[in-house]
Amino acid sequence: MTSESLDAFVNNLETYGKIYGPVKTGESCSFQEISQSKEMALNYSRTMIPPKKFFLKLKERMFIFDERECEYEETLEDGKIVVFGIHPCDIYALKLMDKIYLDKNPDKYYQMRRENATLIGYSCHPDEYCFCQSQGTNYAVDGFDLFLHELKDKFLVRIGSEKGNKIASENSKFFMDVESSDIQEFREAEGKREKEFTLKLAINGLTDMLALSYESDVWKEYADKCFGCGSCNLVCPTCRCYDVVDNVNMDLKSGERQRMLNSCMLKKHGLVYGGKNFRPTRVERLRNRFNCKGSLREDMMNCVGCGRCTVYCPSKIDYVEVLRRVRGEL
Amino acid sequence: MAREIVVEHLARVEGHGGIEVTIEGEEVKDVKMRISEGPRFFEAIIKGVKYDKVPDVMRRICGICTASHSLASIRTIEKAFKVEVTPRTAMLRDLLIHGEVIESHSLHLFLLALPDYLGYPDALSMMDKHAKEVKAAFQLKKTGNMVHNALSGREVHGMNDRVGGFSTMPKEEDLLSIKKAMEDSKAAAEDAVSLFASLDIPDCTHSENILMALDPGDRFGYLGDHVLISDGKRKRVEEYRELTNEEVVKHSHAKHSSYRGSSFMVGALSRVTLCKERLYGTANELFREHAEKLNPRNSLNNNLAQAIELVHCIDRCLEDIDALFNNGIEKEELAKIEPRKSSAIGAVEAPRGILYHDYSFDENGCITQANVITPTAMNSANMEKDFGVAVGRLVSERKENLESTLELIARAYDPCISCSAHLINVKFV
Amino acid sequence: MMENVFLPKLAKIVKNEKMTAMEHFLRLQLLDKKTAEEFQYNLGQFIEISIMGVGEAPFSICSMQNQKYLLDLCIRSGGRVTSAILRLGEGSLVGVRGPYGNGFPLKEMEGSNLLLVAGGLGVAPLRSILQYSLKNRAKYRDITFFYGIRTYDTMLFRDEFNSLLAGGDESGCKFYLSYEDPKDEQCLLLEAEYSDRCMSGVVSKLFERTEISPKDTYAIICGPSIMYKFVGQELTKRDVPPERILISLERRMRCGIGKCGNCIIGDGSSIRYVCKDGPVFTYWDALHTKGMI
Amino acid sequence: MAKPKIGIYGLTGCGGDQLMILNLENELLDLLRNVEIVAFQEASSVQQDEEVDIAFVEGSVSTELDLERLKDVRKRSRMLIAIGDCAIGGCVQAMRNQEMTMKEKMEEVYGKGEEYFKVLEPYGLSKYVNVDLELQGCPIETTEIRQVFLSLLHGDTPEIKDYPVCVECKLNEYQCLLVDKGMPCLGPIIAAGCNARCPGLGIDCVGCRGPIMNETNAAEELHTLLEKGYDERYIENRLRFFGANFEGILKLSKMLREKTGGARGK
Ligand SMILES: Cc1cc2nc3c(=O)[nH]c(=O)nc-3n(C[C@H](O)[C@H](O)[C@H](O)COP(=O)(O)OP(=O)(O)OC[C@H]3O[C@@H](n4cnc5c(N)ncnc54)[C@H](O)[C@@H]3O)c2cc1C
Ligand code: SF4
Ligand code: SF4
Ligand code: SF4
Repeated sequence: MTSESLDAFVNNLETYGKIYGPVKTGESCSFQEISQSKEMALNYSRTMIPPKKFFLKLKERMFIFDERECEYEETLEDGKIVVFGIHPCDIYALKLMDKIYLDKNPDKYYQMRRENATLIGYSCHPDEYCFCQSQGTNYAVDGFDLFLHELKDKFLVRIGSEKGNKIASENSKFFMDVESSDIQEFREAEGKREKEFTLKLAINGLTDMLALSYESDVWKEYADKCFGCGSCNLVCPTCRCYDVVDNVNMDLKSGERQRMLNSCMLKKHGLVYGGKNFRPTRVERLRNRFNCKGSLREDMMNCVGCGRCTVYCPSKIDYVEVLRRVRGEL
Repeated sequence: MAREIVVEHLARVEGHGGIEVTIEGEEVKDVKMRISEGPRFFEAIIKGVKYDKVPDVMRRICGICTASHSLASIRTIEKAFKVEVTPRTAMLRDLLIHGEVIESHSLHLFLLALPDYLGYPDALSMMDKHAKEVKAAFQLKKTGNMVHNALSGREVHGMNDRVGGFSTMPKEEDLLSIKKAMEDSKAAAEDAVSLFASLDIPDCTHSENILMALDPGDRFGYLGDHVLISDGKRKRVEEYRELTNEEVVKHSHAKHSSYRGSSFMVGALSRVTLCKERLYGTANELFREHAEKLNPRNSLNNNLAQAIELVHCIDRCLEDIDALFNNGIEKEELAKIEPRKSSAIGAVEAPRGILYHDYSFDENGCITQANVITPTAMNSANMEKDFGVAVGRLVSERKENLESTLELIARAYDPCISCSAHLINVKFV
Repeated sequence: MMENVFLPKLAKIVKNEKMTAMEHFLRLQLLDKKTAEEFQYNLGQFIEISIMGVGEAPFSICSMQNQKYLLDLCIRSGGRVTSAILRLGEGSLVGVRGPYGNGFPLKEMEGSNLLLVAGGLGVAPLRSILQYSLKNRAKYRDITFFYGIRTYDTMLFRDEFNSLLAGGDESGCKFYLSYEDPKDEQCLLLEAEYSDRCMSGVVSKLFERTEISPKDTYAIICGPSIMYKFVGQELTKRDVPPERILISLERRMRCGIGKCGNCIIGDGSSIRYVCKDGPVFTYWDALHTKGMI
Repeated sequence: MAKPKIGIYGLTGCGGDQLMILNLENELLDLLRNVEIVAFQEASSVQQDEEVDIAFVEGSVSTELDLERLKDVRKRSRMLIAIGDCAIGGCVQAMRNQEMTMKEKMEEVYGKGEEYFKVLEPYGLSKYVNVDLELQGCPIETTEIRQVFLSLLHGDTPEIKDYPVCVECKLNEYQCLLVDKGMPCLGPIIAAGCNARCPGLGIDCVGCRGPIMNETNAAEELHTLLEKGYDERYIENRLRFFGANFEGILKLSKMLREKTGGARGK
């Protein structure tokens, strides 16, 4: 596909739903609804809030209830959406979320939205906070419908699903066959990109290293710096803890159940009956966060190396630095 | 034999106050507006605070006229650092203060003053018989609050109005819904005028009242840099010390305001009287219709004046919103500020009357000295005068009646005690 | 239409009885017959109870599955949901989701001795096992029950346990009781009567009263979190293998099905969800999962 | 069931919290159908000194009279709820606590050489009486007071937010002013509940809801803002606006004062 056809192609995606793309909002970026491709800042490095927000909403109503009628009624909205310009790390993160939210007790809200969404990946270049290469998530093999690799004046497009194939054939006028020169160009671009990564984290054996460092002083040291503000979790593409509240209406009989993203850095996260807290101080909470992120779930690490938690930590706690301290590298 | 009348607790005013009258025989010996509200010493605590956050502290002087304190504070700071704001900012400020007057006046007129006239302890218990009035009150109040919300970011202590402009422009849809709400509640405001004009207002306080109000320029309004006085003089706000003459009175541990030796009055009645020819539109018509009921010698007429202002404010908000739409509401950067060692005095017409803020800054823009004079503080001496007059006339009446009349007078002034606690007669009995 | 796992099913409170100052016995019946019939649970599993406008909380089912599809629970009040449950009269409706969690491996335990150790409210899930094992007495060898209470007033299922105490070995189970307040009069009376089965002290002291055969014994512990450590130590001292010691954990839970993440425990190499990987774990898990006990 | 009796009282403050209750407007009328108002200082002349089920108290204890009234209200109420920062940590009027004596403040405002009335250093209610629930905010939020009313009427203990503004800021996807723009935002240490109003408007949080109880990492806020180039006094003032009586900030202030030696704020 040529660069010029991008605009027309994006317009055509409308049949697959509302189009969301990375848009510059002040100094940062955010996935927002767009009407034209030029509204997007496709050379963005990362959005503050990852695309998980489309599937596990930051805040959402789960259902309404009415005591008089004795009923619970689900409130689902299903609109089709296209997420355009998603990076490999975020694609991996969604794969991870899928493992949790689409397991044997699938989350209907998440599942419906996932089914209603079209994901169009977009190639990226690392900045000083990206360490997806170390996490092995810098190149998305699957988990998308289409993936656009930006070359000099064209895109190399990979098809990742049946839906992607359908989109491509419907838009075949924009697509040309891949020639060997394209492959050469792609190969060079990828090779160059691989070399652009400056931030590295050795992850082999990290899970055990974390286990061995459970009592390490590193936690206390960073906990002193930490605000316990939860920003790290909320911007993390793989963090998915949520909290639930019931709100009653004026009539005291009806209301809604709402859930919103939660954070394990907050004191309520470990609180149970009788005021007992399983993670009473920031030391336990910070340690828990790093252990959770650094653990494996079905062979996938819970961290995709997007760098968001480091960038958005008001106290500048550097994720990679902490783990290197844990490993004893620093 | 000396007799004492004490209205122990003045309810339905914002803050704590009481009235204390000592009568000897038929003669009024002493009248005191007793304020038990604790002082908060804003002028002292604000020292050393950098200008950018001064309004954030100072607007907390009062929960009701919070935007007035904000704007007085902001305008004073801008004067000190010679900051010019854009016409759009000026327009938004005009809208904000008119919104505040709507909120404050509707609260005061319907929820605080009206129950006195209709013989109820509060507006909520009027619900059964006077649902219309109570609903109108909440409708108007809400309309005013919508302005607060959209422009300053919150009903009380909004933060969006900053030194140098507004941090974020109000949303178009918010302005549209305010416009709709204003149009819908105009009738309620006009009804308020008829309602207060129809009330039987006692004239027990009838006496000389010196009036003061800010000169709003060509058209009736609440922002200005000069003070109009009923003796025909016009002064710069910088001369406020001569206009208020705050002094410490030995016997009362408190400051009293006076102008040329007498008490004076600020607020709605002063404004509409001194600027009557600048009223326009429906408010002007209503003023002329009820002109004879607005005798400034009877302070109780303040309520009717407030009702007329309600109508004015609604019209003005509508005008301002239209003008904003015509001129566009694109985002603007805050004006650049270069702090310097300087002093300035700024004033606005708060719903209850003139409000002065006076600051001095050091070269870093931190406060070295501050003085705030609130309308309730200025009015307190006049209130005491009115109490004296009324008690003198009604002294033969039964005590309860007298008490309720005193409360009626106090509330007609719409005293906001928490903001002025440090200035009025404080005496612990 | 796909099922929404978060949407509670309605159940009627058929019994809501005060047991102690803080605990209530609650019996629920699912309104929908089909749902009720399909509602098959393992002992040790829990359900999420919703009260409209208040919230949702997990509770262990405290009796074995029965033909009438009734769900028995024992609820300690104090929080939002638990206090609201207490207010509800018989006939009121609540929401139920579940059953969730893994439950106890009853099949695996067949042919072994059972040692059940309960502290306070921890008796709730263990009572269901006791019921089951007594009903299927032949499948198990010795059944021993240790119950630790603070005072007589806080003892749950008092009649049932009193009769076990009175019944001695005849009841099919060796029941031992410990109480923490040495001045509690009713407990002292009990001790006077059953001196070999009742004593003052914490529940782990009961180990002094009876022999535990390390071989062929499954121990199941449920109680306040510090109890696990002490009882676990006593058992390992007696050579009971850690993988045959089972514990049932409590954590903050918002979903019960491994989504909300509140109950996650462990370190990099052993992250677990208490709700879906548990709440029943082995003592071996506990020794190898940081922060579990 | 009899309607619960409610009393709304004010001590020293700006009246804004009572006003926020009035700002529930039409909803207030609905709510009040379910309760009996025994006292509502800002809105009613009815002031019965009877027992109440729930007392809402606004304002700080700044005079002996405040204290007397507070003790009286406590005696008469089953549940006492402190509404607004004034009633919790003293709010802005407490910002110079321990920095200036009351005499100094008084002289500043009234001039020297007089004999002045007796005032107390401003504190929240819990310094003097047992408080059942604290609703932070300057002012409290209508959504919150509504929720509290509804929870109580529904028979439940209200849930109070005990996490920082940053959480709400992120949930709204507001740009982070501290990280992206280097603005001196107090969001990380301030209790949420305002739905991150200020960051939503592009304004750095001044902390009007007060610090999070027992969780305030004030030292790190100082450190973070120092790194961003703000001066120590500026940051300290900011922390003190609404937090001077909170433990973490108190400790920090004391430490700073010891470091520089002597009184400050002059
Ligand atoms: C698998 C499992 C099985 C369980 N089985 C049972 C059972 O059989 N019976 C039973 O009674 N319980 C059982 N529980 C415990 C039960 O789930 C809790 O008691 C229940 O969740 C409490 O919910 P609540 O809404 O009543 O309390 P909440 O209102 O949610 O509060 C819980 C507790 O947290 C504390 N808390 C909350 N907020 C704060 C705060 N801001 N500051 C300080 N402390 C605070 C309080 O102490 C409060 O009591 C079980 C739990 C699990 C995980
Ligand atoms: S973002 Fe930083 S300061 Fe905030 S909780 Fe995470 S690690 Fe702590
Ligand atoms: S803007 Fe302030 S409140 Fe929002 S995330 Fe940043 S530091 Fe926190
Ligand atoms: S100052 Fe902070 S706490 Fe207060 S409204 Fe603004 S963001 Fe919220």
